[in-house]
Amino acid sequence: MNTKNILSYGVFFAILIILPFFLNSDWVSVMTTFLIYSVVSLSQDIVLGRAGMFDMGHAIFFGLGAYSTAILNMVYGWPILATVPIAIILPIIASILLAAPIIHLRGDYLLVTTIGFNIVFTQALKNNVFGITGGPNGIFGVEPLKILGFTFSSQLSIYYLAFFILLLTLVVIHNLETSKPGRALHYLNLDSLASECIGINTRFYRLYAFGLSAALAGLAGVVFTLQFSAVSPDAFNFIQSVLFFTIVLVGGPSSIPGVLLGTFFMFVVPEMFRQFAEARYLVFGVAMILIMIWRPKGIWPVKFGRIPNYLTKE
Amino acid sequence: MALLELDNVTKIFGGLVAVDSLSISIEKGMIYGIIGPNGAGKTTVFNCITGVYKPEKGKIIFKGKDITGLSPHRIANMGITRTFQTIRLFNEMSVAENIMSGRHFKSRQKWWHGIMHTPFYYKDEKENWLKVKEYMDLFGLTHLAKMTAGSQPYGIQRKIEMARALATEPELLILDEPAAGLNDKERLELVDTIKKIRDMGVTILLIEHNMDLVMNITEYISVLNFGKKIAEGKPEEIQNNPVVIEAYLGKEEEDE
Amino acid sequence: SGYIKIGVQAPITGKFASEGQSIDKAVRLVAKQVNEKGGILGRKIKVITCDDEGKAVKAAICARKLVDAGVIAVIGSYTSTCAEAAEPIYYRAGVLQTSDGTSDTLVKHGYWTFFRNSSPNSAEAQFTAEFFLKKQHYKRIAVISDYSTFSTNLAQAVIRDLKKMGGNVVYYGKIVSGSQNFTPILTKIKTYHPDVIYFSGYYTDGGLIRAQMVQLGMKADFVGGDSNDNPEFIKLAGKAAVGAYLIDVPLPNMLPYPAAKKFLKAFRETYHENPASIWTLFNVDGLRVILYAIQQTKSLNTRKIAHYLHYELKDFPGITGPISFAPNGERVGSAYMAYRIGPDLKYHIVYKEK
Amino acid sequence: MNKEKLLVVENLVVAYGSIEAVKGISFVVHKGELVTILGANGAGKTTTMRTISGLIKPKSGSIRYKNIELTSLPAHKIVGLGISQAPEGRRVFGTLTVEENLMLGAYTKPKVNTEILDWIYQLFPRLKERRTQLAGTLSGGEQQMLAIGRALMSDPEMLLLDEPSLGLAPVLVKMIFETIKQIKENGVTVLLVEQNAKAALKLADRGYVLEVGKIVMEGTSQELMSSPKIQEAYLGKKKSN
Amino acid sequence: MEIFFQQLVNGLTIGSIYALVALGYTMVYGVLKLINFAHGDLVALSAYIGLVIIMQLMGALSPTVLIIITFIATMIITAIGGVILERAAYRPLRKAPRLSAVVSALGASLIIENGIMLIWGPMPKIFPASVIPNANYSLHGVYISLMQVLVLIISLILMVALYLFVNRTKLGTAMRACAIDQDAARLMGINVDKVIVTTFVIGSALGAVGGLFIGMYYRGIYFNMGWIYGLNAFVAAIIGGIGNIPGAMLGGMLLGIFNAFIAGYVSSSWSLALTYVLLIVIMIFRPTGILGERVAEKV
Ligand SMILES: Nc1ncnc2c1ncn2[C@@H]1O[C@H](COP(=O)(O)OP(=O)(O)OP(=O)(O)O)[C@@H](O)[C@H]1O
Ligand SMILES: Nc1ncnc2c1ncn2[C@@H]1O[C@H](COP(=O)(O)OP(=O)(O)OP(=O)(O)O)[C@@H](O)[C@H]1O
Ligand SMILES: [Mg+2]
Ligand SMILES: [Mg+2]
Repeated sequence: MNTKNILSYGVFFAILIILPFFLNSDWVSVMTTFLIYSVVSLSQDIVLGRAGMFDMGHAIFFGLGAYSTAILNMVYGWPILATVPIAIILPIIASILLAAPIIHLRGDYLLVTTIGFNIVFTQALKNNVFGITGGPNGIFGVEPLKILGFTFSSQLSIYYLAFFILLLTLVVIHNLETSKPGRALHYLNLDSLASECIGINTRFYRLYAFGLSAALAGLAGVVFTLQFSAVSPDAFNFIQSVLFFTIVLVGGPSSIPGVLLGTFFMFVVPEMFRQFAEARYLVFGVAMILIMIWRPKGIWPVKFGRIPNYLTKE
Repeated sequence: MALLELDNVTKIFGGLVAVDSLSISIEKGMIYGIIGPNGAGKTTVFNCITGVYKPEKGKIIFKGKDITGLSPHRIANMGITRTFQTIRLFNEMSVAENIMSGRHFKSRQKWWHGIMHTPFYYKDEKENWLKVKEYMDLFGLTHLAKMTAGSQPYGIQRKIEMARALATEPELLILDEPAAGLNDKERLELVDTIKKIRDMGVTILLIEHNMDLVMNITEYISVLNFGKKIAEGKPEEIQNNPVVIEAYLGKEEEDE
Repeated sequence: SGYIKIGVQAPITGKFASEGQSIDKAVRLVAKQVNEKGGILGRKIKVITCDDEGKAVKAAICARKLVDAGVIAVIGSYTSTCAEAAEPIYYRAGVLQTSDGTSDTLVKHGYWTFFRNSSPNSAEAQFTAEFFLKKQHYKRIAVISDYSTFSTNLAQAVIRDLKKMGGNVVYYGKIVSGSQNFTPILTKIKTYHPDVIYFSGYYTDGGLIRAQMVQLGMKADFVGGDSNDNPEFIKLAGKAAVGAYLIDVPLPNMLPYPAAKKFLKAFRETYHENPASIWTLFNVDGLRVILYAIQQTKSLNTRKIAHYLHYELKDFPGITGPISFAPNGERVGSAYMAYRIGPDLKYHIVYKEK
Repeated sequence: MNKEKLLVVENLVVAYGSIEAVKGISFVVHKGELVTILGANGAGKTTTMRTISGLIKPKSGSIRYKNIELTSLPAHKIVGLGISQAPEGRRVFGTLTVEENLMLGAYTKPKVNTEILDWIYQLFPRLKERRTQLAGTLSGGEQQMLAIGRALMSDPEMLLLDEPSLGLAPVLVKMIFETIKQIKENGVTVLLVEQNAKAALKLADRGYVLEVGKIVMEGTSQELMSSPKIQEAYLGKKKSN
Repeated sequence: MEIFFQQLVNGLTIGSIYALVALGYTMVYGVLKLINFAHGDLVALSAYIGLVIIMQLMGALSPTVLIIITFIATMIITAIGGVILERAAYRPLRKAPRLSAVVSALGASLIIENGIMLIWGPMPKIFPASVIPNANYSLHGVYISLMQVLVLIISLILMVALYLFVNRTKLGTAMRACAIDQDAARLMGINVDKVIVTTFVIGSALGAVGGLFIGMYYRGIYFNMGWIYGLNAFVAAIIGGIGNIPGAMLGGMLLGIFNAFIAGYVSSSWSLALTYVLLIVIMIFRPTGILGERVAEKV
């Protein structure tokens, strides 16, 4: 990262830290969800933007994380903190099991299959599988997180919790971006056969992308459950997956600032125009089209070629 | 023992026998040429060797190991890398990143380095980028390091592709029509480059339609037609082989 | 000093917008009436509305918002799902909540802050079972619900009560609301030879189910739960509507209580329209009873108010009938009726609770 | 000689975004002539060809064909005027059969001329053999034959060939050049872009040399072939020769 | 046994509607490689348009004439809608990355859906009972209505006609050429814009027929029903092999029948989920759908 980057991230974080003091609680809650959705979108971007797989079922992993925490807490009485590892591991396992048989599918075929998974997932939640998902209603009244005697029950504390998770996610994605696995995802995305032929195990890295993104989405799910003390199937249906999918494309695939902007545009901006009720979605549709025409590669497209300086110096 | 051995390899598409019981044997350190009319099955042979296609019959032995039907990345990791008849670069990425892709297997980073960076990561990362620099210097690409590969002219793209292949440090480098689309001057440069690579100890297997180049650098040639080998031998022998002239070279016209 | 703040959590936009807006209007009307008479305990009422769009997640956001705004009581929400999603948040903040949601689960959590202002599913289920077995003497009963909380809970309650009374439920299945093509499930139900199909979902699906039953040549009766009570049901079913039964509380204009007539008049004068449905009036009662309790206890302490409502309030004269609460916040008593749609496409009362 | 000017290109500038690939070139092709454009990789040859066919719109300059301005016409109308192109990289329709590809070549004609089809099958018997094979599975050389054959199906007055010998076996290269000669003798005007400068010049009446978007030399084939600069840069001959 | 045939009839009716809608997806996908997510909403819109026309003309015309006029007018108006959609939302993105057009399609879908809601309101609209032929036949206990017969026959005729058009006419071949390589198609003298517009016209008009069938057969129409029909039809197109016209027909019919038999013989609560399980299984074993061709990429 160069100094300009560090500076702009510094300003961004500073704004997020002081923001709640300038907002009413309504908006703190919106911004908390923004932070959570940013994490989910960044994780979606690993699969969609970086590895180039058209996953339109990402809400599954988000939902699995959220439901794991809610079920373990409400049905089995686990403290929230203890549910976190499960809420990360379960989505990873699910993502690998689901992705393994379909990972070779070409773009759009993968897209429908993942939509299919998502629909099966929400249907299963609604049918109250194993009698633990709470049916169409979901699960209400999940306890707050307690760490070392501190209880995350106020809106403000959950905001900072979400902020912390976003920071963590950004670190992970930065590390991914600048490492061998991260590059491998870009290679296999741009030309899978060429990647294979220079020795990249494309199957492994595709599953890797799914696993990593499911882990982050699952973690975001935990915070989501904490924010609302509730989970319900509709928060993880395929329309939500469409939202995350769109966020990445509108913002700019593989671009961290792009995805953050995308989340802001697709989630926070509509909240600003609430008073226009349903008409806002119409305007919003127009805006989506115009943005794509204006910036076909997203609002803030990715730039490749960030290579060490010693390569270009003689 | 030969470095690479094809033993009765057969590849069939639908009803079409694209490669028909082909056996060839390539010694370490040589530049081996495969020529033949269009559609003779040359690229298909390459695809079988590199694992892109799985042959219906026959065995492919590399350094004494049977590699038939292995997936392409495993074969690449054993030391066989190729270029493509139609260039396949990571167009949107920079020249340096393209070559870095060749370092994938040699880099010893593990999966968790994509999540967490350790001191080893920094060491490994630097080592590999410096390797990339070596290859860029070798092909005269250093000044283009940050440029987008896809916007480079054809000749440069061929070089990038070759640098990428070489960055995997292969024992066997397979080139599919490396001179296609190059003019005569660029072709002479290519000959030098290929010889340089051979001198680094890399065995080279190539397909080429340009006879000047083929006759100039290969040490041994197999000629394919309809998937079958119709002749093999040293370049001079091939040049005068009436079967090859008939099927492939065409009758020589009196040239100035 | 200052206002007494009352929250409205309702679907102002979305599928149930008309219901939500009607509730909001009614609450504001009551507040205006009270304020014109000088308010309560010397303070004026201020209404704060939050749109939950009928979505659970938005409901949770609304709940936090209203709590932060300092309301002492919330009217809402219209749907059981939204009411339930918001319940724990009001409970933790000690804010009173009164909702017309009919799902039985609403009173199962033991939250002292919650009061149901309508009749619960269980009452409707009880009535339905009696109607089926005592009046109609159905021998083979098929039940369909959709996936909503409300509908599944109602269907399950009906099945439970039927079984309790020795009824024979031969089939229970779910449909996806809005999917329009119900012939496959109906064809399957046909093989069970039921005398009746009971549907606990909404009229938009109920009307089509009735029409498709007739198209498939099914002779069984059709009985719809309260959400089928809508004029559009008849339009959707067309001629097939004739002979269908509906079970619901009375229509607003059928309410026999004087307070009801007075309120309906005021509503029409203010807004030049009728309340969207009886559910608006239930919520008005919820509000009135809370305001009454404030006055009686002379306190804004929600614990005191709740205690009063639970244990001291008896047969308050509501516009939807007398109101008392059980210790779990359940409204005591109900007023369900069964209607049959005649060849004139009008409702005819065929059975009433005594 | 006072031949009719068939195609006149004047001050043509073509840019991709902000990068000018062709920087103001002018040249003429007379009726019945075979003109070749030589140039290193990236010189702008393909760009020029695509602009003539209307696939790219130029930034400025004009292209007139029989005194009709082409730069304002859409690509499909240009084919109708009698200009057809076998593009670089073949661009055959992979999931259509060989024969369907050829039929599409005659799209602008109300009816397929079977004589032309027979002639093409005569030129390239391999295509006849593979008539029902999907074009995408043909070998490189076979696809090149198909691309040329397809371009000929519209019975063009002017044929644009962009590197037709690319990737072809020597015997086929000879054959393709032979065919080009035949096509020319049939009265078709040909504009040929080639890396194989020697072969191209042998065939051509005149030639232009393009370097980084500019024409740096022009003349008859003889003139160009004997120019030392051309010999060094394109024919791979050492200076000392 | 009659239950079996009854379910078959049930499945074929809804299946042919899916198929009609699926054709719109498949054709646009075939040519532009674009999943036109707004297609389902266009279908919903067509049902509303049809309703407006019927309400305007009802009583003034005999039922047969009324129905014919409604069909023709709705098809034309919807086709115009499709053309506008192409112009405004997709043409400017012709050269953009493929997924950008998908976002544009999702945006267009939002516009149409919410536009319908703003104009006609969120409550369902209902087709009048009097215009729809209400005859009902029973064959050995299998009930079939005149409307079902019409849906089946008209759908089949339209689909066969479309198949012949695409495979037997020059414009049809041009369509397939555009699907592969637009620049190369231009070099053949094909007016690519015209071909694409034609695709949208045909796809939207067929979708309009589907939309009218929904309205006339099921009577109630909703502003957001486009999603459900769109998704099902899209799945049908994929099952059949997207881009492939007989595939879309087959996929639609299969999906309808499968839905009916699952709801009838297995469990209605799981029928939606099982439909997608079927889709996933087909994708795993036939990655390009049942009739989708597997073209090996030549290296
Ligand atoms: N995936 C495939 N499916 C069907 N046929 C194929 C496939 N790949 C190649 N073929 C056929 O196999 C034959 C050999 O093709 P190949 O590409 O190996 O030829 P080649 O010798 O490399 O020719 P060229 O010099 O023109 O590149 C050709 O006839 C081709 O049509
Ligand atoms: N689509 C494009 N976008 C951006 N730049 C391009 C594009 N196509 C070509 N260029 C650039 O324009 C210049 C001219 O390219 P052109 O393809 O016309 O060259 P050429 O003479 O045909 O070369 P070759 O012999 O390699 O085919 C090159 O520098 C190339 O990189
Ligand atoms: Mg080849
Ligand atoms: Mg070129």
